[in-house]
Amino acid sequence: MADAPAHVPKAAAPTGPPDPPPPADVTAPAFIATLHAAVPGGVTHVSYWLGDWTLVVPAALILQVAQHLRDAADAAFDFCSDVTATDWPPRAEGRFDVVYCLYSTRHRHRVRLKVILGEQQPLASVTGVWPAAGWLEREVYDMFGVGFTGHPDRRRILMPEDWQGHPQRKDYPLEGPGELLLENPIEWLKLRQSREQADIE
Amino acid sequence: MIDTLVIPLLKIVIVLNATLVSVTYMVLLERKVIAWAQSRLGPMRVGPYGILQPVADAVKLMIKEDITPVRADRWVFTIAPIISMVPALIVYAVIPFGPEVKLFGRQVTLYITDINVGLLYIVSVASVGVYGIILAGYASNSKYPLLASLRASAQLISYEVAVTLTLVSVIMMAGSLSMVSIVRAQQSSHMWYAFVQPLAFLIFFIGGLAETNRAPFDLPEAEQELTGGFHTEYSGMRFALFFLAEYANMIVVSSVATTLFLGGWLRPFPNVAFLSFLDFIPSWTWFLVKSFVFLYIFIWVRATLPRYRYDQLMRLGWKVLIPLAIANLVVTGIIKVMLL
Amino acid sequence: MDTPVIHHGAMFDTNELVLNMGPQHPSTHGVLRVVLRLDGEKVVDADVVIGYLHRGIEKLSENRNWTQIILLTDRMDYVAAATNNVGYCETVEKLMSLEVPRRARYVRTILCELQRIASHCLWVGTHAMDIGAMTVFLYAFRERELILDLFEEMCGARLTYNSMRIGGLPLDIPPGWDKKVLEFCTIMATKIDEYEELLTHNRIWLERTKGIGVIDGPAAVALGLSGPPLRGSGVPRDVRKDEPYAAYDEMEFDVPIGTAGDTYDRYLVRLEEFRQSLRVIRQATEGIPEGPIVGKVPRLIKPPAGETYHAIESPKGELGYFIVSDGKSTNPYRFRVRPPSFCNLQGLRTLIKGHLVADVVALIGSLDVVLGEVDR
Amino acid sequence: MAQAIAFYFIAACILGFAVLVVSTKDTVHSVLFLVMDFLFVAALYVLLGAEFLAAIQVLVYAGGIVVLYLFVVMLVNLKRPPEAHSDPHRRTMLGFLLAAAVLVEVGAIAVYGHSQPAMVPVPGAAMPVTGNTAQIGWLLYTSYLIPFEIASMLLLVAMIGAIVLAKREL
Repeated sequence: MADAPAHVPKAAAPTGPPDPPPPADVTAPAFIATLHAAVPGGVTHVSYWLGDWTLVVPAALILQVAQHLRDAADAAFDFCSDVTATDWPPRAEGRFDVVYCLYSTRHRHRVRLKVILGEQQPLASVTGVWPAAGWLEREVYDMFGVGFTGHPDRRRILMPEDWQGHPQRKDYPLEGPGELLLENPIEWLKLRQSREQADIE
Repeated sequence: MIDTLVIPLLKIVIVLNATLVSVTYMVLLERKVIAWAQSRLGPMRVGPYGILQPVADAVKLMIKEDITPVRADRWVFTIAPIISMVPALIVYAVIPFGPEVKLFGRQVTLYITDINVGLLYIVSVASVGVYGIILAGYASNSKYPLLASLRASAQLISYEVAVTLTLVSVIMMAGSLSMVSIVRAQQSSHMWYAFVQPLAFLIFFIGGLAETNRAPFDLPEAEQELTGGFHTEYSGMRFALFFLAEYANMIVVSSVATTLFLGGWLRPFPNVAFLSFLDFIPSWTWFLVKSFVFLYIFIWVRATLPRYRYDQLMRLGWKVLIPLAIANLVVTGIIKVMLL
Repeated sequence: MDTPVIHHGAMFDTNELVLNMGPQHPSTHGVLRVVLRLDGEKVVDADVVIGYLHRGIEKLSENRNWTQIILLTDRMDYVAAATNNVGYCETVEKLMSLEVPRRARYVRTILCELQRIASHCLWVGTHAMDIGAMTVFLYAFRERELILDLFEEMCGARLTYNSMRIGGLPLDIPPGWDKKVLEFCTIMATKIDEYEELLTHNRIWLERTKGIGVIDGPAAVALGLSGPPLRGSGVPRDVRKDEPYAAYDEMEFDVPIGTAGDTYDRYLVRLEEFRQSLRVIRQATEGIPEGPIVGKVPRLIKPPAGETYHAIESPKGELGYFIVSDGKSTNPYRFRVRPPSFCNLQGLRTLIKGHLVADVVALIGSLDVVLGEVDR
Repeated sequence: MAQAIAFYFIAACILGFAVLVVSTKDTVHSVLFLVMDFLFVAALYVLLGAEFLAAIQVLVYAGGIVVLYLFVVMLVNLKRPPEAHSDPHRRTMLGFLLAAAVLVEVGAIAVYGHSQPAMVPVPGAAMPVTGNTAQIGWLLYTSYLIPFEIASMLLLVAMIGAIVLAKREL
């Protein structure tokens, strides 16, 4: 978006949520321990805040962790409520937080998985584990440009097919691709064509 | 000269005009009745209680732009509404509104003509009407109308079989194909055929609903699925012709049902002398009242029932109505042979 | 126009027809587009295309302050705006660990349930209309009008209410309003029977809805269906019961579930929800406690840094908000909605395969999607 | 006189539409001309005083069979002109051959009919019924019972055959 007004970052851009570890008087649910045992290294950080448990999972192990959490008897997270992402542009360990909100219809408990991901880093799709993730991952791809591998239908979902850029990123301007499109569509078209030309070259 | 030319011509003019006017008012009646069923008022703005609404509609439709889609088959697109409308109107030639009456010192029959294959004439003319629908769908060169017209024609052809079979049972009872003779036969047998042939009557009514594309069989124009059906691409007066044809067909079905099953112009209990004081009411009034009852039921059904799915409709036609109609025909034949 | 796909090996070659349904189509409930691949009238495959109503509410919310967002949430599920308000406010309250007074929680419960009835009214009307029963539509809208009147009296608007504030309510209920709500409950109870008379035992209705779009419980859970479509498949999942919010923990109500998981069961579940909602409204209105309507809310709303997910049961299903605060600015760092319609609509493709074109509209209706919420 | 005019007019229309049926490029138009043709044939029947036959002609041919033609034409989508045969001359030859055969046949019938004395019509006195429709019925079920039944059987066989062909899995 060279022509778009550049987004001015605030003085000190936030670099991620605090994700506080659980206080001493809260005991972690059993499935976290089982998960530790079943997938070694599957959880790098456990956080508890406002009654929600969050597990930070390395990107490489997300499929195994997801599989385990769905199938293990004490976890049984069969319902994938939500898949979404948060963009933390200046963060060193990776730009995106991909967040999975899971729910178990059997045990009626929730957990959030979080994967920290670099900008160009692909992430395995969990559609094989929860078909519900299909559209949700498409939206994450559409809005943040996170590349999911193994997704059966990786297209944009809300934005038009030929849209440039990923709107929910923090460096994407709120005004969209600029006023040029509305004021002078022909000029805009020329610009787009020249850009496409540049892409091809 | 007067008997052979003037009177028939006059009758044709009167019947055509009456039909067209009643068709337009049929639309208003439908809107009103459905509105009442749905606790609304219906059209109220044009004239007192909206009675001038048909006039306003007609003016609107006539001055509306007449659009022919660019990729349409121009000729077929133009004649399709005409093909649809004409059969619906010429059927009235054989419908008896009343017997012979004395008018200005002259014997005048209250029907345009009475041909000896009257019923067959109605059936065959009605079967031509389906072309209007098929061709409209084809000529529009658009997918939704095409699908709708295929549905419509399949539906019409299937239900025509059942309806025609029930007609045969009535013909067997009356021993004639002439509409006037059928009414007279009901008079002489002291019984409306609706009571002798209740099954045929029911099948005829259901088939009539289907043949006029009315709810619950209004799939060809299912707005919710096919965005209006075969006349999606039509506008203005050409659309109005389809619309009028549908309502004219409703009136035809009602009239035929009245003639065949409800004793046509006969008053209730035509042979009970004790009720002869009813004779002061003109015979055609009875005909109109009976037809009106049918039309009212048509509207009532539309306000009440959901719509069948296409395959269910075909199943109902082929697996229920046609076997029943055939069975009815066979039983009628056996009884007729055994008793006479 | 067509992309003919020819099946070889059959005695007659048949072409598949590609039918584009929507985004301008009377029964796609807005601007949904479904591209159907048909074999005759049978749906071989379907591609559900959305995004025609995408207004970027999530992005927009990240640039508005915490209070301004409430009115943006109105525009998502616009037939149940108050439910969206409640969901958002509760999420922020959870982030700020705010205590909401009991009276406010009761009023929230009443509003949520009134919205559920209004939304279900709209659903039963349009769903029946899609299947061709036009009278139910007008009956249902007649009753929805009563609810809109109640809302107008409560918050001055008829569609987009902006009826919540973080920490409580903007206004107390007007005098006599609770009487009117009870009166409405009495009227509504008889009207539900009226809808049932027209539909529930109607042969044509049964034929059109029974066995259409069958999905079993585990499959529905895996597909992420929630709300009545999930309960219609026999999964007793209701956020109001499982993770109570507002004053639902003090209410007594049942969660109706279906058995067959078809369109008819989803219909029955929603009709029973009408009755359960009335039950909740009666309890809440009669037991409404005295007290303040707003908790101790700081003048400047600025939740501490952190993230949370909070779900409520909207009329369509699980409506979740995932909100991240950076603790510094007066707007959320990330605002994400888990729209129930979006996730339910995802199941459409699975449901309509093998059914006929006429069933497509029945199934879109039975999922009860609002495109404003799907696209946001 | 009037009847002769009517006859020649109707006959001309029948022939004209018949030519249009085979000469029109657009298949749907061709089928439409066929319908017109059938309607005029029905008119010819009316002229001959056979109303029953006329009504049946319209009902069965115009209202039933041609609708099915239209169905087929619309479904198989023959809107593009049919591709020219690889060997156009062969088709022309075939056409001429068939035309010649028809000509010979018509000629033979004409000569035969002329040489034979006029056929004695079926004695009307033997028929206990009067009226066009009743007479047809009477003849069908007395003199022509066997041909009638054979025709019915043929139709039944054809119908079953069509169902078997069209229905892929029974």
